[in-house]
Amino acid sequence: EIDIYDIPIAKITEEYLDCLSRMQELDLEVAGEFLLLAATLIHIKSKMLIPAEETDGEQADEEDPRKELVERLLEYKRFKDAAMTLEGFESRQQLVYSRPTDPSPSTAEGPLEVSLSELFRAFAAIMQRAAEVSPLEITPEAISVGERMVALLDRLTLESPLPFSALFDGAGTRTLLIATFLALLELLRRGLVRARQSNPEEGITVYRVMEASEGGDGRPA
Amino acid sequence: MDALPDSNPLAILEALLFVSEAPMPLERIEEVLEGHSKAEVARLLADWQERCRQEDRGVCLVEVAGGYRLVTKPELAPWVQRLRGSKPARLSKAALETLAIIAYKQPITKPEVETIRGVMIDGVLKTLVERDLIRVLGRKPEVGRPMLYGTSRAFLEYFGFKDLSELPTLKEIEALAPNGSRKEAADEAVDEARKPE
Amino acid sequence: MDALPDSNPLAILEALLFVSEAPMPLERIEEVLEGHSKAEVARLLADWQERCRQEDRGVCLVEVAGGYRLVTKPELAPWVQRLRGSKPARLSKAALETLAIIAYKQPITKPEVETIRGVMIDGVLKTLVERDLIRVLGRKPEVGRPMLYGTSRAFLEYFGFKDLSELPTLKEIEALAPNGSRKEAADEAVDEARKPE
Repeated sequence: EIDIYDIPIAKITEEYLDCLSRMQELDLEVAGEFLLLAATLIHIKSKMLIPAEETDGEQADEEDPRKELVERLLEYKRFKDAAMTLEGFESRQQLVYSRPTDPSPSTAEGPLEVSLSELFRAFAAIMQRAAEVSPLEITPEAISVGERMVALLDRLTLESPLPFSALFDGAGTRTLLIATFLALLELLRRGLVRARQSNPEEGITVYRVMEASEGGDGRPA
Repeated sequence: MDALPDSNPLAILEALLFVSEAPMPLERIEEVLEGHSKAEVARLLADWQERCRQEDRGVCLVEVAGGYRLVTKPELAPWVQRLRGSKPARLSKAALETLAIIAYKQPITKPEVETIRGVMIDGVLKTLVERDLIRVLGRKPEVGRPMLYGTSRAFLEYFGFKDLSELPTLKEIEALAPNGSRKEAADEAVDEARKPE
Repeated sequence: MDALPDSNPLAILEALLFVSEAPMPLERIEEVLEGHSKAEVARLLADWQERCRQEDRGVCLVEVAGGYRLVTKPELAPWVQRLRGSKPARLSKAALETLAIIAYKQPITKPEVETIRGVMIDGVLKTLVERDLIRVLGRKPEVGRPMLYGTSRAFLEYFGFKDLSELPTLKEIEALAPNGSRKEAADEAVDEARKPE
């Protein structure tokens, strides 16, 4: 809690050293935050102590080093406030209890429900049990699906809608076809493009969803 | 689906909500109830909600994470806690801050969160993944292809949101924050500092 | 125990029965409810049982081995089954572990997975194939030509991966997975500290 426009260097240094000495007792994260802040403050102070070059009139354009810190601190404060708001929701929600879940996994036919972190945990458990498992090898991706996504989007921005088959024009190799298809799936998943088939006899058309348009069918005007 | 015997729809609704492990979307209720329009199901739910207000009822119907679920009434929490012998664990300040940043800036990578918080978040991230409050959304197409994180359905349930749009905006939060005047004060100070001497 | 605010005992009873994981013995209810004699609690339970008979209620209170519990009414079973039938299925621990091994070590044969897990996996493998999460990639050119398994496209779609390179690496999992050993955590911290700014 200090006025950043009048940085008391002695006080900060004192607290900095004090903080270092008490590191072990302190919550490390809190200490880390303080150290970072203190270091930044001292950095700013040192910048301000160096006389600015006397270039007539241009001084005003120069960024006040404190401004960046203010902005960073303000952004951080926004999320600190948001965290407090979440905490409020947490307290409210912790007053209500739902039915305990059945721990036995069901063998139901319904849609699968597994979270990625469950998969992580399963794998981490395995890795701990079987230390002899050799390190994994993951084949690097030869053709970037990301690149294909960008290409598809670019193309659909220029001409939309396009017949599904037209998206694969120029994709000569099998891997390129697959990458293009995966890219299309990903775009669909992210809601950036849509696919439509009015009846089973007709082909599928793919069109771009315009980010700006709301609720419309996304066709560019 | 086979035709099922006639039963009071309110009773069916209660049975369904009672056994459902996750919040039930309206569409799902409609599907299982069959023969009732969406509007009718909505009316049944409202009717149920009304009955739960009676003071001899211990549970109520809430809308959360895209569906409906039965929960105990908040004012009965002390009794439930006495039964359970404990209060539910709360998230740490660090976890809440990290979660807030992820919630508002998703999809976001670990280094990006760390830049805002000014500290490393490895431990916190573990906790959040372990509790399923965040999930991996993919990878950022940049050097190192870092993983992108976002909030999960469990996040909505944990905080009691119907969907992400129920998160108050940062603007609203700023307006509500007790020391919300800080920002203005800082802005003023910047202006002040800029004034020619 | 601390004194708790006044609430309708019937409401408290419902909340307790609702959250209880196992049948609640009369003594336990009496203990949590506090201030009510056993006879009074028995009367409350009878009262509750009476209310549940109303045809707009979907659950009823039954006395089973060891105590009281809420269950859905028997005549509503067809509806509950209909809900259950389309209820999201979760993978068992065995299935998850097998899936994780196949995802990371593909192409891999059944005996190889069994060596890692230390158990036979026939049943689990069948489930995963039925669920379309894994598929046969071919046969390993060795004695017996065992089938090689790998993950399917449905697997990628299910977890929202573009391709296998998006799967978190072993290192990333170790960093995220809880209860990683102390040593790994320490190594991680060192690695982080060494990173250039």
